[in-house]
Amino acid sequence: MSAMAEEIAEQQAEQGAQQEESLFEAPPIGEQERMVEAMLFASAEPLSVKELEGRMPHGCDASEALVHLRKRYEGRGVRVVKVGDAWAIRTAPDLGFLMQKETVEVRKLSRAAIETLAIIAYHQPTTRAEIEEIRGVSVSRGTVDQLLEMEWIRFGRRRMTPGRPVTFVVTQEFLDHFGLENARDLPGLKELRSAGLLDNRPPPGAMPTLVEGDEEEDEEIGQGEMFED
Amino acid sequence: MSAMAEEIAEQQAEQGAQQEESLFEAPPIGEQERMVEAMLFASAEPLSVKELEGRMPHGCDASEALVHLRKRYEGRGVRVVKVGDAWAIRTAPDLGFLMQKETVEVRKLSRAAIETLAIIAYHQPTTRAEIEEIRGVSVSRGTVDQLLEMEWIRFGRRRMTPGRPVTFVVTQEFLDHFGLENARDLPGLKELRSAGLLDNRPPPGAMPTLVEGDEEEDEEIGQGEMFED
Amino acid sequence: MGAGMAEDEFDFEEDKQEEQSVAERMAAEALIVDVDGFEGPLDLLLMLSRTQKVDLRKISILQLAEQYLAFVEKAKALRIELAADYLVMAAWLAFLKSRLLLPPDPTEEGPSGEELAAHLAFQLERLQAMRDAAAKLMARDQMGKDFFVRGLPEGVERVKRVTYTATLLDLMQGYARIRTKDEFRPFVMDRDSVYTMEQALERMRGLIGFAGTWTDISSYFPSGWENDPVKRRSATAATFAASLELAKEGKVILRQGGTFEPIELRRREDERNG
Repeated sequence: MSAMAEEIAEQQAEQGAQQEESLFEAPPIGEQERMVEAMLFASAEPLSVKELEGRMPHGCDASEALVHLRKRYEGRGVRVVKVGDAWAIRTAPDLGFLMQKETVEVRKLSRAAIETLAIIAYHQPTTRAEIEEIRGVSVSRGTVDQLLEMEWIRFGRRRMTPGRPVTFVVTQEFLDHFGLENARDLPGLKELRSAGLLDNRPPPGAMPTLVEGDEEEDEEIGQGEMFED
Repeated sequence: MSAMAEEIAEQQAEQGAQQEESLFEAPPIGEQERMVEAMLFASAEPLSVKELEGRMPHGCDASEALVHLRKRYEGRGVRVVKVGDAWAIRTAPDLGFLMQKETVEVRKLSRAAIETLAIIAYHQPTTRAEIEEIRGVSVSRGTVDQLLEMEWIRFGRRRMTPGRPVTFVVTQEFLDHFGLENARDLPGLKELRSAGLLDNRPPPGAMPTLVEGDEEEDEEIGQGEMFED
Repeated sequence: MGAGMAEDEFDFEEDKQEEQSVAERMAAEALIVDVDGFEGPLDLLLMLSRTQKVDLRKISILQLAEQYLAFVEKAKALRIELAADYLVMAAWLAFLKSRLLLPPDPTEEGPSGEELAAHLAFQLERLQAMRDAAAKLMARDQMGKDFFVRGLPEGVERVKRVTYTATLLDLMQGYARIRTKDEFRPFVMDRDSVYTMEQALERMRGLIGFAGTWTDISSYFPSGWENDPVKRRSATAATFAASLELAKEGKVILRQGGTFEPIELRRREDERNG
């Protein structure tokens, strides 16, 4: 055995002794990591290093265990996070969607929204004032917002008229949804008529009250009656 | 580029395409594992594969993800455990000493309640009459109520014998509480079965009815009413 | 269990069971004092069987019966009132004892003493087994004591998302509704494609005189209404209604070869004659 080999062997023996000694003093760091993991999991509140160490066997180093544990959970479904001066296990932010149960309710678009949308589609780019003129009622903010949110309409260029009003145009999403290549593909009035869509009469005596606000949005009865054939 | 290099490049491109395709179908299994991990961490109750998959993107395989996850947590401070047909994360039992703060005072069960619980677990589904036959005394209403309230037992199917008595079975909560994957994992179940001690052996002829009907009778009626269908 | 007794009822001086050792006597007394602690006669039998200090499978049921009967006798001597089920068991064990001791009576029906004894042994063994199982169960690691659930569970949040739909038809009808609003005139219909019964009647009254034989009613359609499906439908309805009206008036006779066959019309001859 060379002198060097001897020296190495000696060092190893020393290390072994140290390890044994520390084993006696405190559990190995891997074991401490397990402890911290279990405590953070089971605790209803974030735990500080002091609190962790208070529960662990004498001589444990919760900070070091936390460094290891934190690393272990990197990129996992849950993470070890610091909350103030305490520690907790939390869901990875990108997986928050799993903690939500989404229920989708499909509703028919209101009459006001449909009409507004139709006017925009047929007359684009068009302003709010024009829509109101055609519909004969004011367009509620909510209706436009809803269509914008659905991404069926968007803002077009401002009209170069006094007040420079914004215009609305339909979007690609709109065209996709309705299976149109272009808004120009929408059937014209004549075609609508020949398709029987204009072959209607107003409900008797309904003329003066036809012009109503957006309040009657939900009322589908009028429409149903009008297009009965 | 050599022919071979070309081939490799082609293969790689193909693999890339395949990966993209599967990415479109369902997230990679590592990602699914993270999702299952997050959901199990977030829930105090065991979650079934169906429940897990219900919250995951379409096409995910929670069972496979669970196999990986279970392995990952082997020997750690928390473990992935199976409870009936559901899964949960629980702290490792050897670390219980760290959780004095989390310890919940389990209601002290009477000897009668413990024996009744064991009889239901080992003989399930079993009727009140069978429990009484085994213990040789009437089962008090309170005992059954307590076990029902703790959600350790529940009603099973009615026995298709005269009187159609209700049966009792143990619950997922019971399995969870005692760290059992399955009622088949009950300690000593196999030995008891092979010794014939779980057989329902009717008494030969003139054995005395060990159970006095008297005051239990009206209770029986009450219960009957409760579970009339 | 209803053994109406109290410790002060004991009179230890009066204990005359001299043949028993002091230790045995103490044990038996403890047993009786404890009668409240027994969960019925089977539990008591199991307790007594332990004094035989053998495996439950090798237990002597005969000896056990005697032990039990001695216990009941002793309780009586001590004026301890035992619950009814203990006495029922005593009576049955006395019966079992006689069966086990006497040679079998071939005329007697029912199970033999051995069968009854075997079942009692089975019951005792089973009760003991369930007690052991219960102990093993309770010795397991338990949740909330040895292992723990997530301390900070996150509930699943229910999110309601509303999506709106509309069809192209909705859109076009919506537009049509607005655009035609201005064209509405009260009580005036757009009659481009509507042929009324009045129109049909007028036309047919003028024509039926010339039709001598059976004619399909469709031949009465006004010219140009046959090809456009919308117009044709209106013309059919109006002409049919007018034909019925004419038949009602007794001016024509209608006939149809079968369901969906052409409806034919002929002028009523007698009307011309009369």
